Amino acid sequence: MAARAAGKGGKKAPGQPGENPLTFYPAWCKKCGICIAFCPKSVLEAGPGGQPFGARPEACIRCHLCELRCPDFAISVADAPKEEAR
Amino acid sequence: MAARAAGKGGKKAPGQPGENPLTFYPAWCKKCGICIAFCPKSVLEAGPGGQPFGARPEACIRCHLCELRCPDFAISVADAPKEEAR
Amino acid sequence: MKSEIRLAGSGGQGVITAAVILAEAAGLHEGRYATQTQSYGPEARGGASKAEVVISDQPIHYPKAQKLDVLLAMTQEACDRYFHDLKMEGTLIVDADLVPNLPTSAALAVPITRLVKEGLGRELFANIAALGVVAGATGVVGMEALTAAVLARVPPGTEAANKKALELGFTAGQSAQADHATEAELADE
Amino acid sequence: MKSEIRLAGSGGQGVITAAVILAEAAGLHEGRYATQTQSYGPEARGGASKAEVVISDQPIHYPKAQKLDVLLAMTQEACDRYFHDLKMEGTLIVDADLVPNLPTSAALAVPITRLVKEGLGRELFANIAALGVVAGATGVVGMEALTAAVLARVPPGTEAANKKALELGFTAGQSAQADHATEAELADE
Amino acid sequence: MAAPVPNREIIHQYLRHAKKFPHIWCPGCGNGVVLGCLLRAIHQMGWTKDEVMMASGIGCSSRAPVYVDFNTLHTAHGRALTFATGVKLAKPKLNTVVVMGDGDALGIGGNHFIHACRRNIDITAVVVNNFIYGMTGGQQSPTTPQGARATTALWGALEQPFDIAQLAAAAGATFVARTTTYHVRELEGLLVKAFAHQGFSVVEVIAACPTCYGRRNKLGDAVGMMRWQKDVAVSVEKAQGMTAEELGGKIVTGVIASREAPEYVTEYAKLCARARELEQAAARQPAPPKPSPERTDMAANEPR
Amino acid sequence: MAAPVPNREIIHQYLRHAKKFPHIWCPGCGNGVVLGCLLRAIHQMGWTKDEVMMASGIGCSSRAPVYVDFNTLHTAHGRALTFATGVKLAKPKLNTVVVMGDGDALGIGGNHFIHACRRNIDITAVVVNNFIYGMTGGQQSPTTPQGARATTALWGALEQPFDIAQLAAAAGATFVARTTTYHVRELEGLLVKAFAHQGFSVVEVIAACPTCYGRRNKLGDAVGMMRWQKDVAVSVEKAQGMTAEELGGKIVTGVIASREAPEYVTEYAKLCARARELEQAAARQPAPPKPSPERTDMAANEPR
Amino acid sequence: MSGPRELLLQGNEAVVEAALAVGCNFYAGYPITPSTEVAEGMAAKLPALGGTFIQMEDEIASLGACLGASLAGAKVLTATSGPGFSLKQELIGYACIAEIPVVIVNVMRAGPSTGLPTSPAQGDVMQARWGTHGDHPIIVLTAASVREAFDLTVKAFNLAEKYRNPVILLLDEVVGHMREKVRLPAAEAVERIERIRPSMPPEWFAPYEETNTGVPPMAAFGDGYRHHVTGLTHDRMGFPTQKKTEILEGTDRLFKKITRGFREICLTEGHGLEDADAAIIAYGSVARSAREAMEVLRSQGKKVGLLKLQTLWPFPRAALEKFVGRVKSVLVCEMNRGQIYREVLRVARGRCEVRKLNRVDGELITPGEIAKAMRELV
Amino acid sequence: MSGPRELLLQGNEAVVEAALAVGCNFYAGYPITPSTEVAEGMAAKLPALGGTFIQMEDEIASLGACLGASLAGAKVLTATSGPGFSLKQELIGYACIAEIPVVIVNVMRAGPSTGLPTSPAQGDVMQARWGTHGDHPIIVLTAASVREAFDLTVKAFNLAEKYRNPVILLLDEVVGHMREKVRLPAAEAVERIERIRPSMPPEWFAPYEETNTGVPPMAAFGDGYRHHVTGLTHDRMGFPTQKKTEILEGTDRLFKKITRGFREICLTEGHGLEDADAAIIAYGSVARSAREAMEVLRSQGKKVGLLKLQTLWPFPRAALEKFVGRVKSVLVCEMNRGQIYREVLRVARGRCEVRKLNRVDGELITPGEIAKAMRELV
Ligand SMILES: Cc1ncc(C[n+]2csc(CCOP(=O)(O)OP(=O)(O)O)c2C)c(N)n1
Ligand SMILES: Cc1ncc(C[n+]2csc(CCOP(=O)(O)OP(=O)(O)O)c2C)c(N)n1
Ligand code: SF4
Ligand code: SF4
Ligand code: SF4
Ligand code: SF4
Ligand code: SF4
Ligand code: SF4
Ligand SMILES: [Mg+2]
Ligand SMILES: [Mg+2]
Repeated sequence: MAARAAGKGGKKAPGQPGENPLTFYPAWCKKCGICIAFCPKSVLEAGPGGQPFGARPEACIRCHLCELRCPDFAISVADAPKEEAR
Repeated sequence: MAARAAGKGGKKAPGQPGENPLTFYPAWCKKCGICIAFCPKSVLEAGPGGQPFGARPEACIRCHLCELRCPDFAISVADAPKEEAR
Repeated sequence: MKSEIRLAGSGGQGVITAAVILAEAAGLHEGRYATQTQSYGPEARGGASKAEVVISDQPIHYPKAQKLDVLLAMTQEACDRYFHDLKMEGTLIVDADLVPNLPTSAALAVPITRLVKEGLGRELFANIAALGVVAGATGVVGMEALTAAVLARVPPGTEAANKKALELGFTAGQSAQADHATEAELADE
Repeated sequence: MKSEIRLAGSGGQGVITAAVILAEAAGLHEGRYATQTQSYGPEARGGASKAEVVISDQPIHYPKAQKLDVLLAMTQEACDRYFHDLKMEGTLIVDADLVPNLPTSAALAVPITRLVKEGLGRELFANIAALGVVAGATGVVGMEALTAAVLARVPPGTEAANKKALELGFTAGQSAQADHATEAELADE
Repeated sequence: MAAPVPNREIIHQYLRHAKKFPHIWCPGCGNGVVLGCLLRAIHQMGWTKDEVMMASGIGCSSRAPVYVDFNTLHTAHGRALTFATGVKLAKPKLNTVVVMGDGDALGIGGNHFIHACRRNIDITAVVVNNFIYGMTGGQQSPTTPQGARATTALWGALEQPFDIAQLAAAAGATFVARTTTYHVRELEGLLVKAFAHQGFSVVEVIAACPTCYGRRNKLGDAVGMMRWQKDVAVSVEKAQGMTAEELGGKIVTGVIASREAPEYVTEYAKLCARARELEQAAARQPAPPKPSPERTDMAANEPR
Repeated sequence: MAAPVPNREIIHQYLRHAKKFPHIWCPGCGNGVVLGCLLRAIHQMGWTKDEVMMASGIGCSSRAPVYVDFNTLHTAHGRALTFATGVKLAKPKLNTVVVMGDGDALGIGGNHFIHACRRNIDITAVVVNNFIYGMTGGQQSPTTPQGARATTALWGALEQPFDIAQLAAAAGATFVARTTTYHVRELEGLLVKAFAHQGFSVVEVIAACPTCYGRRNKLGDAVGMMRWQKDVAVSVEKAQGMTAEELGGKIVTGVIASREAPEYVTEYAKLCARARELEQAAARQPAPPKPSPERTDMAANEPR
Repeated sequence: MSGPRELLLQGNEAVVEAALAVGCNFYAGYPITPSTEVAEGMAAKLPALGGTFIQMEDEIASLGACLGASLAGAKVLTATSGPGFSLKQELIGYACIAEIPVVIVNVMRAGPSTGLPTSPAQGDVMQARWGTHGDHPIIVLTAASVREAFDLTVKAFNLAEKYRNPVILLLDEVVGHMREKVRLPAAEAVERIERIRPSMPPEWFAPYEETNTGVPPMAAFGDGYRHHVTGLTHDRMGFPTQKKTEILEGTDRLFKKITRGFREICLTEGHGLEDADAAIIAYGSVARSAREAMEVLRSQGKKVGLLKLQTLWPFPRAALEKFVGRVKSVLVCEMNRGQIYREVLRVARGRCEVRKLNRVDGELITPGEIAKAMRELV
Repeated sequence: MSGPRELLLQGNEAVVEAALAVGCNFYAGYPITPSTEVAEGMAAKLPALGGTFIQMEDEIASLGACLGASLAGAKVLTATSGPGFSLKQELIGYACIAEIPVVIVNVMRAGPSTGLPTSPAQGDVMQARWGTHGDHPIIVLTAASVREAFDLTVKAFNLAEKYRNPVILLLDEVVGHMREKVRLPAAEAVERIERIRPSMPPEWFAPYEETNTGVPPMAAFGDGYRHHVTGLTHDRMGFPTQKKTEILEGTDRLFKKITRGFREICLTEGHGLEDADAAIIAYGSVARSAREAMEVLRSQGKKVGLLKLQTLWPFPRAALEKFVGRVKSVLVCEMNRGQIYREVLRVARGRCEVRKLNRVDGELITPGEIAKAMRELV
């Protein structure tokens, strides 16, 4: 419920190739900066109040590391659609 | 006190060469048989009620093992007098 | 005279430090009686934070604030939650930017955080500025005592900045009170 | 009828087992009431050991023996220590070899340990023989019940030896009692 | 490696998301990272939620169970493994995971920890090692490194810290692994291995407590602490070729110990079967004599 | 080797012989042997009786202090090391020796044991390991071998036993040794080494409990059990050349671990000196600001 | 274990027989004199019955394991004596707040501390009520005979399961160790109360909801009713709360559920109280001496009654109210320095003279001592 | 630390200041909210003073280390809260029987179990008296203000040393955490009582002999008076005994030494009791609310008095005796479900009406609540 609400507040990414694969749940994000600091492709940047956003979503390789390291379950990374996988 | 009393009850050995180097404190001895079983020279034997005594004191090499292994502080082995040492 | 003061905000805003300094100012530097308490809420770390100071010329028995003479609210939540504890004639002070919805027209809304940010370049001293506002607007404690108490507690090297923050607040508090008084007078007519 | 019996000796003599068997005999095999208690003395392992049995036709409240109907003492120490707890008309039974100093001429001195050693080659069953003596001398419990109780508890393979010990004791107990009765009669004259 | 389950799914499937979030942990706290990896690993195991029992003690890390939709048990400080032992024995089908802080597991709970290791009972213990007592505000823990500062060690800790993994192995744990919250994928993998292992498994996770440990010890904020984890980690394989000096200040990650040994619950079940057989055999024969009550003579010493 | 001090002297110099003897232990019990070796080793150290503090927990082995004319302290079950830590810190000049049973030290007292190891405080812990709870009449202990019987393990113990020496070393003890009561001379020598060592030292002594362990486990009486000790002992040196299989069922004796590391009491004294210096330095400067009370905000979580 | 059996049993052994008869299938413990026979009996008997016996590393761990097992659906027992009982105190509070059924037997020896490990005492009576921190509800029973040890063990389990509360059974060393001829009931004749399991669909399950008995149904872990258990003050869903209303609702219920059950929980046995001029109050083995003293006194024409307490906590005040206003005096006999005596004073409120007779030297009070003291009172 | 100082201090910090002022030189503890500031304060201050601070592995170890240090001659302190206090119970009994001075501070939070770790309560009052197994003597003090926390910490040390007994200081979370302007006395003005050391030659030393105060002199380990210390019941030489006479002699003395000191141990503060029609009894932070309520009521012409308890155990019965026979009613106000209330009932013996006012939701009782309840009683 809250998550869904959070999802609503987030910037949805449809998961299409080349599109922004990142969804943020700002209501849960605590602005720790981990996702930003360790993104191997420097995709993320801090917005106002430290809230991360995908500044260069096209560079995202969908490695999921930001998602896995986020302590607050506040990012979800969409995989490339099936047909594109590999 | 009790020890001394025990000593009195025991068979004193003057510590002279060849003489019986073993003193027993029967009041403390619990007749476990350890001293008898592990004497390297089979010096000891069980008397009535299991109380050990020096059956072959002349064979004693004053290794002290019976004394050290007695759980009840119930034997004392006299060393050979100084001049004899070594 | 007895004043019951509550300082409320969120975890990072330093309201507890502010409360301690306020109690030290009144208790140690003005020689009055002072107690300070705080409550540990169910909130997450970084969540709501509340501290109270009771200042009196007589020994203080019940140590907590009951009917508030002064409420300083640094967040909207704090304002909404505690406003009803204010006495009829009590003073509500809020950070104007952080508390957009005022429960009463009598509220003294001072842009405390913005003031220090603009005046000092950092939000860090907002709690000290808030103390200045309280002193300026209500006089529950004198500026001399407050300044001494602030300086005795802040880290070395930050004395000037803290003093500046305090003064910024004090001036803002005084004029807010004056404005309000004027308004009240006008209303009287 | 209520009998209070104390069995006392030293750690290895099995007086507690004997007491339990006695209580089982009276309680389970004769259908009377029985309680058995024992006390843990300050003594070293292998030191003094004491157990009590109360047998009655009525429910037993206070479970310990107070004034003894029967005292079995398997060491001199036990005899000396507990003799004064015996009722005037109570029976003192001692192991004749282990208790050289009798506190009363009324004592029944039976060489219990020697009996089993001679009769069975081992001291091991002295506690069972002692039970036999108690039964034979006092009749606080019947031989049938006692035999059944002994056989129900002893390790398999030792039944015959235990039974023999019991009987040796019983006979010795009977005749000791008879001798004493005779003596008493003579004294009467 | 397969793509990990996305948070979107994890949240809806496993979290008590409706009421309990955002969670209580500070910004950048390692506990959230560990929780995510735990859930992904459980997902990989294919366990249903009803089959999982997650227990904890008291501490920041021990708040984990409240957030997840399993059978969850928040016990007393240091005692999680004792409760978990009871749960597991009473209901062996429950996959039993225990989350503890370094203080909870090795401070007050150290004895239960080494005994669970020795007992080799099929439980997975996850020790979130942030080198500090987080929840009470930053006191020294049994893993605080020598010289590191805490509110009760203002001039630096004097004691040697426990090497949790080594201690677990010496106490008898049959699977022991360690990694950090930086190494999220390795962590997930090690958890899967630990879950799959029959016997007592320990996974030590080095995690950041920026609030109580990082700042005081100049390791920086959440980001700085995670960077530190990256820098000091050395894989078991690599460590084998390094000298003791080279390993100074490093943290060895990977599987530290792994061996097969009889598992307690299984062995106990066998014992029950044996006892029943013996009893049935005995029922066919005349009743054995009762144990001699004489034992109590012998045990007649006073102080116990 | 020099001739040992004869019992005659030991008795009069160290035993509370007038009232407390014969002691409470059963015939052939290993505790008496350990006590004798302890006294001889103390004698070798040249310590006066006033300089020795001997503490213990609860158990047969823990009765030792009552018999000896030192400062003696019979504490509660499992807690001896905690009391001893207090004694040592309050009076560092006291040579502090703690005698414990396997159950006392590693059962209920296991946590204090591993923490004392970690703390490396200058105390010698003598663990009399008879594989059983002797005083309470023969229940399983944390060192009861797998398969061995006890009144609470009628079909044999299921758990892995602790290897006390290994555990101590893994927990941080800086001197660890093991031998048996058969090896009386080695025992005395190891005790002397342990006493001389600066830091926490552990001497594990395999000892017979004929009453509660030997008989039930077919190791025979006192003599049989000592013979068994002789048979299963393998010196550390010899063990190095043996395979794991060859070592099965053996007991490795000798010095298991020995290293130098900062000792706690000494380090604490240094810390005091440092703190005083800093304070004096501070006194020369204006008073530093008080710590921010804000810390308490941060620690505002509930469960602690 | 089918028909009734006649046996010579120790009190401790009777606890074992009763536990098994009432369906206990989990024991975790740590040996300590004079309770060890309970552990040893369970160790010998549980495996063949498929139940679990485990010896834990200490008394704390023993209770922890019991609580875990109870949460997983087992019927659990642990036994200990003074020092171990002190160690268990923290987790007794956990069992109270999380409402976990568990029976804890404390075979009392003389304290404080190691004290006199093999001597009887009744020194842990107040501790059994107040030993853990914070207000908490507790049920404490005590037995005077081997048969009563059996019956009250059964009762303890039934109350624990019914009220979802720890129940403590205090034996004194005399009762724990004495052997007595006893007739045990047939298995079918043993009353067995099981905790109420939830019957609603899991989504509707509120593990700490108010019910008309005050006792919520209890789901076992793994049975599909996933829920949260904590030692923190919690709401009806089991989650931590700091809301004043939820705190009160939850903790009030803990006490009310016991209050509502007073009548069946508070067990006493009265003898000759109807026409008594003076009454003895006693429990445990001392009640045996008291009974004998009473009969002696009655045979001498003294109108003496006896109230034997089987429930110590909640204190069976109602039983006292029946006579404290009527008798001249009451003598409270205990093997401690006067613990229940304080309660009697409190309840009596000056309506009769209250005296005490105590023994604290590790010996059972004798009938003679009680009779002597009573003679001064009638 | 020389002249008097004026400070804004927390109750917990005042404990630290007082402990150091009275010469405490050893602290062993384990952190727990809301007591941790005591540990942290001692950790910060002891090293420079040459004293010992050590954080142990748990609360049991903390008390163990304190007892060892005390036996070696140190003046020792530990602090904890509910869960830790429960864990310490076993060793509190050890300290009682071995007569080891130690001060234990318990900053009370709401229980049972983990409960409400940051909320105030007074739920450990009965536990402080009865928490360990076996009859034992204990002294329990409680403070209502920061200054009183200071003074009663000093008192606690002095009583511990003088009577060779553990002394427990109960603070509630309000007093532990509140800051108050307080004037601390000059170091010289702080009374310091030290345990009596033996002065006889070592051969004559009997560590547990009877003396005219009942308190034997205490030798420190290592000072030449080699002796034996045990938790077993012991004779006057400190060696285990099972002789009835020695048992009684030893344990009776434990109680008598405290009884003889009643007058100086039992501290209370009376306000307006002389002419009171009704009295409030309260302690700790609740006494502050009570005082305020009393003044309000007095100002309204109601003759209300207040008895503030500073000593809870031994229960200061003498102070109550002075007015229970005279007032119409007494209201006992506590942040628990009525613990001292039971004692008041016991002491009152029906001589006046006894009512209770309790709050158990983690909030301090307010003056208004007390005033309202009292209005019904006067
Ligand atoms: C808190 C507590 N729990 C249990 C006991 C009972 N107890 C006394 S000694 C002992 C175990 C003794 O075993 P060990 O330490 O191996 O010593 P041993 O007698 O074998 O030398 C136990 C469980 C106790 N005294 N205190
Ligand atoms: C018996 C007891 N003692 C102490 C505490 C206080 N306490 C709560 S959490 C904690 C330590 C937490 O440290 P850790 O286990 O490392 O967890 P973290 O918070 O660091 O994740 C302590 C000491 C308690 N709740 N219970
Ligand atoms: S890692 Fe998570 S919590 Fe941290 S800033 Fe990124 S999204 Fe926010
Ligand atoms: S998925 Fe990988 S590349 Fe894409 S934003 Fe996250 S960390 Fe960067
Ligand atoms: S070893 Fe000692 S106790 Fe054993 S038989 Fe020999 S002398 Fe006696
Ligand atoms: S000293 Fe050696 S040789 Fe002599 S009797 Fe003793 S063991 Fe035998
Ligand atoms: S205090 Fe530390 S461990 Fe606790 S939530 Fe904050 S960062 Fe995490
Ligand atoms: S029971 Fe065992 S350890 Fe205890 S004294 Fe007897 S032989 Fe020694
Ligand atoms: Mg931690
Ligand atoms: Mg042992």
